[in-house]
Amino acid sequence: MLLTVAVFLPAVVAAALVAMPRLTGPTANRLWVGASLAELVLVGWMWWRFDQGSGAGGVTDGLAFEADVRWIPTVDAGYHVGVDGLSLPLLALTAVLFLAVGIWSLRQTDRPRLHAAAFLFLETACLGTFAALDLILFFVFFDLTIVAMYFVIAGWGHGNARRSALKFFLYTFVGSLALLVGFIGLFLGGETRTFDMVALAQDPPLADSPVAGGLVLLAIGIGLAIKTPVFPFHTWLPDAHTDAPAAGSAILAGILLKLGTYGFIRIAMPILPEAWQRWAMVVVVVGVVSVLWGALVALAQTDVKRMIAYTSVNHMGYVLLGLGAAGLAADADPQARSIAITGAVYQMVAHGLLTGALFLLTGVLWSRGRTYALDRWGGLARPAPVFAALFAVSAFGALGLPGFASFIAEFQIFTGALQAAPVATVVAVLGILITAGLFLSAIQRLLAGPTVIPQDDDPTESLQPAPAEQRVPDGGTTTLARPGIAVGMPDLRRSELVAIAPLLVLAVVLGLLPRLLLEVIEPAAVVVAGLVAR
Amino acid sequence: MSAAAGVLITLISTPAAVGAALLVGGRRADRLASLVAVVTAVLGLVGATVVLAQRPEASLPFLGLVDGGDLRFAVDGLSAVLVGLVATMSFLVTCFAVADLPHDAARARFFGFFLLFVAAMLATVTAVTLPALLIGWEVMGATSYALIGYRWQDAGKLTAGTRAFLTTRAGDLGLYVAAGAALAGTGGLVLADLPTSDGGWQHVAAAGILVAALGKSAQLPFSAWLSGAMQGPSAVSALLHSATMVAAGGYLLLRVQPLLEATGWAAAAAAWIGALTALVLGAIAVAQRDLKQLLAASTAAQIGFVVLAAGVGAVAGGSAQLLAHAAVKAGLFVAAGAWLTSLGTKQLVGLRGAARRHRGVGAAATVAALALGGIPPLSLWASKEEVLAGVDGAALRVVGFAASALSAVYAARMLTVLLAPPTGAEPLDDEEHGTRRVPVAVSTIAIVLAVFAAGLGALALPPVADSLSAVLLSQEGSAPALSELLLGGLLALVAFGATLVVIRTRPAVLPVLERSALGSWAGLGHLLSARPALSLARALERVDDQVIDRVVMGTATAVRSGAAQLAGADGRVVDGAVRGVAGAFRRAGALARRPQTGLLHQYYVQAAAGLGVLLALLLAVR
Amino acid sequence: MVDVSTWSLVVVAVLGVLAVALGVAVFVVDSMARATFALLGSFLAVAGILLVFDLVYLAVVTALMMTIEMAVMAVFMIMFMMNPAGLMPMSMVHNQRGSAGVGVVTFVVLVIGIWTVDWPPRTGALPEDSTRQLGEAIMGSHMLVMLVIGIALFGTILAGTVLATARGRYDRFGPDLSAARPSDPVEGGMGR
Amino acid sequence: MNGGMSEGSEALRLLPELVLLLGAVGALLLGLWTPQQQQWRVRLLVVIACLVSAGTAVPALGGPAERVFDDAWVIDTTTGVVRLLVALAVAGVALLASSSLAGHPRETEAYVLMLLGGLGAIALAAGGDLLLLVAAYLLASVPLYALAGFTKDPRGTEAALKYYLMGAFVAVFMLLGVACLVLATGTTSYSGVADALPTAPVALTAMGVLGVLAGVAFKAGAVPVHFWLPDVTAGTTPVMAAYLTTIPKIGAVAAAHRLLAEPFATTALDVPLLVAVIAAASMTLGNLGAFNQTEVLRLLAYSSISQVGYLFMVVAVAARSDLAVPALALYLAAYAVTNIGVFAAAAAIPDARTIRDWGAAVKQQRWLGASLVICLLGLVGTPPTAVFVGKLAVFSASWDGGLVWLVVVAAVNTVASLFYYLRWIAAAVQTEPVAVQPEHPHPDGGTLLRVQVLTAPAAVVYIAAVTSLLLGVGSGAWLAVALPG
Amino acid sequence: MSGELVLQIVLTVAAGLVGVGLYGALSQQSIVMIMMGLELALNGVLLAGGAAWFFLGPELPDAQMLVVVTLVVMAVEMAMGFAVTIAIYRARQVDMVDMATELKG
Repeated sequence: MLLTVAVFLPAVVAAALVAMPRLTGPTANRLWVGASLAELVLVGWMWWRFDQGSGAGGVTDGLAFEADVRWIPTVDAGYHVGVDGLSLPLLALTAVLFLAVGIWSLRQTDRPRLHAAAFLFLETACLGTFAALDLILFFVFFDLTIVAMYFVIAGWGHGNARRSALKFFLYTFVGSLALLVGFIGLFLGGETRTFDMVALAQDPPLADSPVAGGLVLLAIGIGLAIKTPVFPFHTWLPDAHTDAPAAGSAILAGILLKLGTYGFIRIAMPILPEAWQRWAMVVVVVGVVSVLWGALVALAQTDVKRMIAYTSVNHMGYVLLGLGAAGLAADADPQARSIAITGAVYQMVAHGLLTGALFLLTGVLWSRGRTYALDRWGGLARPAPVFAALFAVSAFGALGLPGFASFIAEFQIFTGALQAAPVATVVAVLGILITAGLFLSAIQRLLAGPTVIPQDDDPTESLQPAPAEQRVPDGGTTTLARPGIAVGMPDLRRSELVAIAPLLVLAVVLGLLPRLLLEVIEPAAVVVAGLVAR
Repeated sequence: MSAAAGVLITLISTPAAVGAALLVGGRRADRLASLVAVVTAVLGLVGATVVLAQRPEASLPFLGLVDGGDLRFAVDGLSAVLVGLVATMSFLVTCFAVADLPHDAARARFFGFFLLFVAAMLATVTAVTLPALLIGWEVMGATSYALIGYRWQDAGKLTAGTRAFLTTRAGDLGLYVAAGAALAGTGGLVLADLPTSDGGWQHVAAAGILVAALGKSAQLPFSAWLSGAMQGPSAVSALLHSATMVAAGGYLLLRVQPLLEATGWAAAAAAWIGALTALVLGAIAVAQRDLKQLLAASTAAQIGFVVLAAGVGAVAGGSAQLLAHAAVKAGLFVAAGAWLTSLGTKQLVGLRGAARRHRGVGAAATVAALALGGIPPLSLWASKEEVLAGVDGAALRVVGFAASALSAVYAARMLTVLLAPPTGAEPLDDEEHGTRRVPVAVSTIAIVLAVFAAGLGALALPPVADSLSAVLLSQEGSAPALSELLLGGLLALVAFGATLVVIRTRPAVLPVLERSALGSWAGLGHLLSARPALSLARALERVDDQVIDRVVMGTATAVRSGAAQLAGADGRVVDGAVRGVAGAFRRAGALARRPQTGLLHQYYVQAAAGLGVLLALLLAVR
Repeated sequence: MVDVSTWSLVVVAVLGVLAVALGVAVFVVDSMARATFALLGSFLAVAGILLVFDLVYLAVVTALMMTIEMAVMAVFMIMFMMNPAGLMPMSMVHNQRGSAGVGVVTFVVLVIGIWTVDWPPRTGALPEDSTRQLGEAIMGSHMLVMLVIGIALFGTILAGTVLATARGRYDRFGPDLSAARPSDPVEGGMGR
Repeated sequence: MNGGMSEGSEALRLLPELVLLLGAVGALLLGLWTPQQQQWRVRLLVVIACLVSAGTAVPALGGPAERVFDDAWVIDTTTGVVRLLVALAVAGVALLASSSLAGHPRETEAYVLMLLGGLGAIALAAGGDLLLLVAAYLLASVPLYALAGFTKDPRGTEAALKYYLMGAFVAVFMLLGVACLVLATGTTSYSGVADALPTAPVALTAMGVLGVLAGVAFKAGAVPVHFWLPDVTAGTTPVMAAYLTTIPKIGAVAAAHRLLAEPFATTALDVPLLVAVIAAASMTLGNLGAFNQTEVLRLLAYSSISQVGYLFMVVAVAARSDLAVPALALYLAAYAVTNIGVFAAAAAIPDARTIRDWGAAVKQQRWLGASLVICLLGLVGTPPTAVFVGKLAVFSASWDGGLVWLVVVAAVNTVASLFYYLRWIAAAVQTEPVAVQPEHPHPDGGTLLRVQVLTAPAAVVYIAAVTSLLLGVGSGAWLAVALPG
Repeated sequence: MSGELVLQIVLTVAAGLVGVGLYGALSQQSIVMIMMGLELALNGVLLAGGAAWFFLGPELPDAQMLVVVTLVVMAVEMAMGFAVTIAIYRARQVDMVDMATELKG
């Protein structure tokens, strides 16, 4: 019941927002933040009550806050939700990130009421996906995230938003249909004919039909791979991000991508263990290719937001590497595979926090200069030191520096995966070098050197009259910015800071005190490692 | 956890916490920063003394599921030496930095990163498990980036930091792999278990660690980043080249020496790489015209001896070399920094007679330089001989001696310039505006370091060496015989003298050397260029945008143009957006609507034909 | 299979040829009135064949219904439009070749089926009175079919009225049906 | 006679139909004495009749399947569902019509015809005899011809003409098919046909099956006898289009389902494959045809062709999967609600012919736009709308019946359908003001955007959207009603 | 004389009627002529129904009922055809299907 309340609370508030046309914008925004806070409290309470590290890790038993109501009896689909070590971190991530985005949007002036409603609705969809223990329920929420995100991009995006939104919708919709087909395969393949994930994981369907199992896994895999996204299904991502509003991008990268990887670990691995083992090497290879491809293509970008979008491909590649390696049961001991899975789950959280922060920071750029082009910005550390500091911190977090959550994730993925897939892992490790390079070069181009701020070439969206000459003369040792320069690039506002900084603080806390999260994840990872080895 | 363990944790975490606090404080904390940093450094000294006496072991929970997943730190013999060294050097360099930094500098940022850097090094040298090691190791790299790029406003400074970080991180990848290999081979992540790991994993681990250490220590082929690292403030160079960062690689190899030995090949590889680095970078050092560049190259060369020591199993000698080199190099960098602040240049041309202008610093620098050249009875002479005593193969020994002689050569080269009487026409202030004075504090620090540089020669004297070995808990190494010591010293003196003679008689040699490839670091910088990666990246981006995206969107160019035509014909197409896929679909859609002619008799024919086809299907497929 | 007298065969064959020939004539003659009568002839020929099959009632019904229907059709054509007397050459066709193709193909397919199928033997004997059988079916086993058909006829009347008549009760008696006498363009319509 | 059961009690089994018939007759009579502007009374009567009929249909749900009137009429789950849906759908369309028909001189007749057509649809579904099927075909067609041409304007009459001629044409095939089956089996009752088909000549059976299926396919609007649908939908009024594309389809699909489950299940021919091909062709052609449409009604017409394709997926596996009946119940209900909803949206703004105009006109009507979006997303199959659950069930059923390829085809088609639905969604939610294109003057000559939003259709859109969501979330409840146990 | 042969002949006649009827329905432009074609085709069905009763199953009334239903269909469709024709004639003064092509695409 508590979980149900937690899942639907944002949607209820969203409905209320829609139903009250007279609400002023600031009130709506505050309502959003209030609802997100309440949500965070609820999830925090669940975390508090969650029995950490007990014998039952979840997935097949020992699920907390479980609720199971029959929904469509003939196909045995139900409203079955619950929390375990896999879902709890992601639920918490969702609550945190939506709160941050809510704070970020406090100054939203473009149809704030609907804006808040769309995001709150999206929050329910995300929470629901993570909480779902029924394939159909999972799919329902999964699909709703697409719808909600479509409206967010189409309604509040910029640039060619409609086109990107359409591309996003179509692409991910294809994925969700493949997913649906796969789910039906699971339903029909099982002895008992049910959509219940727990039951299916206890008694995996299609165990003795490798071809059917492989095809079903293919369908599910494609569906999730598009959402994740991994190479070569990733091309919707940069477009969607480029034209999405900052808040939407933060959610898209921070939460929505996790739906895909979460699906792998929650559905594909426990329910199709035999097929997963058989095709684990393919998963590993896809993961490694995504790692390198994402990193290299990101390196070549000239647009900050696209660059960050591509690093998401890279980071999700690590997740896939870990999960794939966890399926190579013959080549590695359970311990290593558990560590790989733990790392993969940790990576989801870490990436959510850091990429969320990065996208919000690019939102700062957009709000100041209406462009993401790397060559139109420079030396921002002078006019906007706080921005620069946060950007640098996020970048170092994203490149996997120890002390940040991402290090915990990547370290575990690599160490866990090496035994099972040595060559692939060694190749994938290169990814962290390339990401390091690209983030450092971004820092260098954006923050250091002479200060450059985009000229206002769109008179309708004029910010402030820019000083005629904005470049600082090259060279020299001057540390003083020219006085007029800060006009075009005001530093972070309070609401922006309050939105972004907590994410980074969390990323650091989770990087230094990983037990907080690992206590929850590890038992579940052990269970999944055991299940997939069946 | 025992009290001593608590001290150990505090020792590592205090500078980290204080550093982080300073960073968060930003410019508001600038005023306090110096004081806080010095106090922290003093506390570090105290803490180091405690842990040296107690040798505690401490553990913090970190990763689960596996032995060694925790953050475990311990102080054994080897790390005790390093902890003492790091604490001392960081204290001295902190003091130097306080005196040397300009008044309006962003001190909080400087000392923040500086303290983080020190904390990372302390973590590195006391780490017992791989996660702990990797954390210290990588944070050190990142903070070195921030310190080198401390003056980010200047073009190129941050680039140098980036280069340093990327190069060392390229090496660090080895450590990640090694961690995986450790898990696979030993089922745990404890560093000391590595030699017992099974199968090929041992080799993987050794290779990974070797690469990581070479990268950090700027050994071949990773040396070039060290050149760029000179962009950082002098204090940074002083610390980075003495007790930290560069030393970390050598330290790590000494630490895992049993593993290297167990694999067979790794020890030999380390020995050879160390020796060759000493030789090549020594030659490069000779050819430099910039004092700091010279010192940088010499650092890599001197650490080469440490790596050599790790390769041949001379742990005691290697440790002694680390200690001695730290003192020598810190002293020299303090001197170089002082001159830079005072005279505004670090070019050798401009520094002519610098030792005479500021006598305190000059004296200290002279002593340190002599030590660097391996002139007996100063410190590096002794430690180098101890390392070389452990060398077995003749070829390796020859290379070692040659490298050793080269160090005398560059020391002589340096001293001829520094000690020459100033002409008054030296080009000064080519880098910054000199103050023309050296604070007393700086001179004092330089002199203290010079005393260490001279005194640590005692390390090589048999009784001291024995006790050092005891400290290190290792077997008595092959301590050099007295004859060897003397022979080595003689070689150094000869080389030193010969250099003086050559420079005096044929000064034209120097410009030739400077213009040679050696002057520009023998092209090592190109070795690890990012250019191929970048061009690959661009190519992939094109593939991504033009192939994958289009393939996925289901159209080739032809379809696109067809769609565009259709879209042109039909101006009301709401979404030119979906032109990609839409193109194909639109054509199919137009095709699908073609039967809908509006003419009934055509409907009739089509319906009849359709039914006929279905009938045929029904009869054909049974 | 039943045996049939040769006499019957001859009658069937002659009437059959006649039916088809008249059917063809429908689309060949150049007057609608003639076409109508050709069609009627075809129907009558079929009714004749039904007579041979002992389906007296159905034959009579067919003949009568079709006669009436064709008469209506003729009236209809005269009322409205259409070149009833063949005064002008009538060629209102399109896509003749395709249509002929469809017709021929259909015919051929059907004939192939007819002559290749292995026809089953007759089950049961002829009832004494086929009309009685039909009547019992209509009132008994197939009553529901007839009921539905009845409703369909009701619907047809209504639908036909809606489509074909331009004036409804509100035209005749006013919007609130208050007029005592209908206002028809031509006097004499029925009251309510 | 059916052992022991008297005619009277058998007639009582048909109470829902009787109520509808009485409603029709009563409404006609009432109309005769009702002033022109008071015809809402008739509407009320019709709606009440529908609701009563639906109410009386409920008790019969879930009972064992039984056959009355000498097996000519089957009362089982399918019949029950169709009774319920048709009655409610007719009521819905009557409500929908109240704005545009109010005060029309033939308003009464329209409602009566709607009732009769609904009766025909139920008869199609419940028929257990080929001849009853033909009779039901007549009953389900004839009133609709009049409804299609109800406005008697040029477009409407053309629609009626095409509808009628197509219907008459297909009726020939249908009767031909019945004749073939009679020749092959000697009987017309489903059970008799089922008994005789295994030994019947294959060629005759094939002709017969095809002919009969052509008839129901015509009523459903499936390929290859779908040609009437776009033209009729575009020619008639949105209200009538809603009726024509919803009510007969419910009956026809159920009839096809019964045909495949009962008489045609025993033949050696691969009838399921035939239906699967029809389904695949329908959904593909429907989606492609809708792709470039800018006219609201035409787009919806093609969309309804594609929806029939999905519905025929269940028909194909009617005899092969236990999931077929629930799937049919779910999808039919979902389709009826959603389809009426989208047509109601078109009816709400009668002046807006194109998507673009519609989007521009709905600017001031956020709720209408939002409800339409829900309905359209429903047609796409986005959860948690009803069609999603229906689609899920349909996909499961056809996979279960061995037609995996058809599931894949359907999935691909669903994606393709997204294009045109999204275009309308985009138009409905777009925020920037749209300049009315001068090159598209309204056919009436005046400038467009004399925006008038009719209340009754708008209300129907809201109801449909809410119902769609409720039915999606509460599909279990609906199934519990439709198939208890 | 074998009944089977007679049956086949009769059915061939019916097939001929259907074929000719279809030709007419497809080739004629006038609505009324199209209706005639369809009637002719149904005429064939009528014949086939009678033959089916006589040669295959005189025991059951089903085939007779088929003839009755066919007759009803003919009548109903004729009636509706006239109604539709009147309606479109009123609306547009045409009676040719080729002139009713406003709706297409």
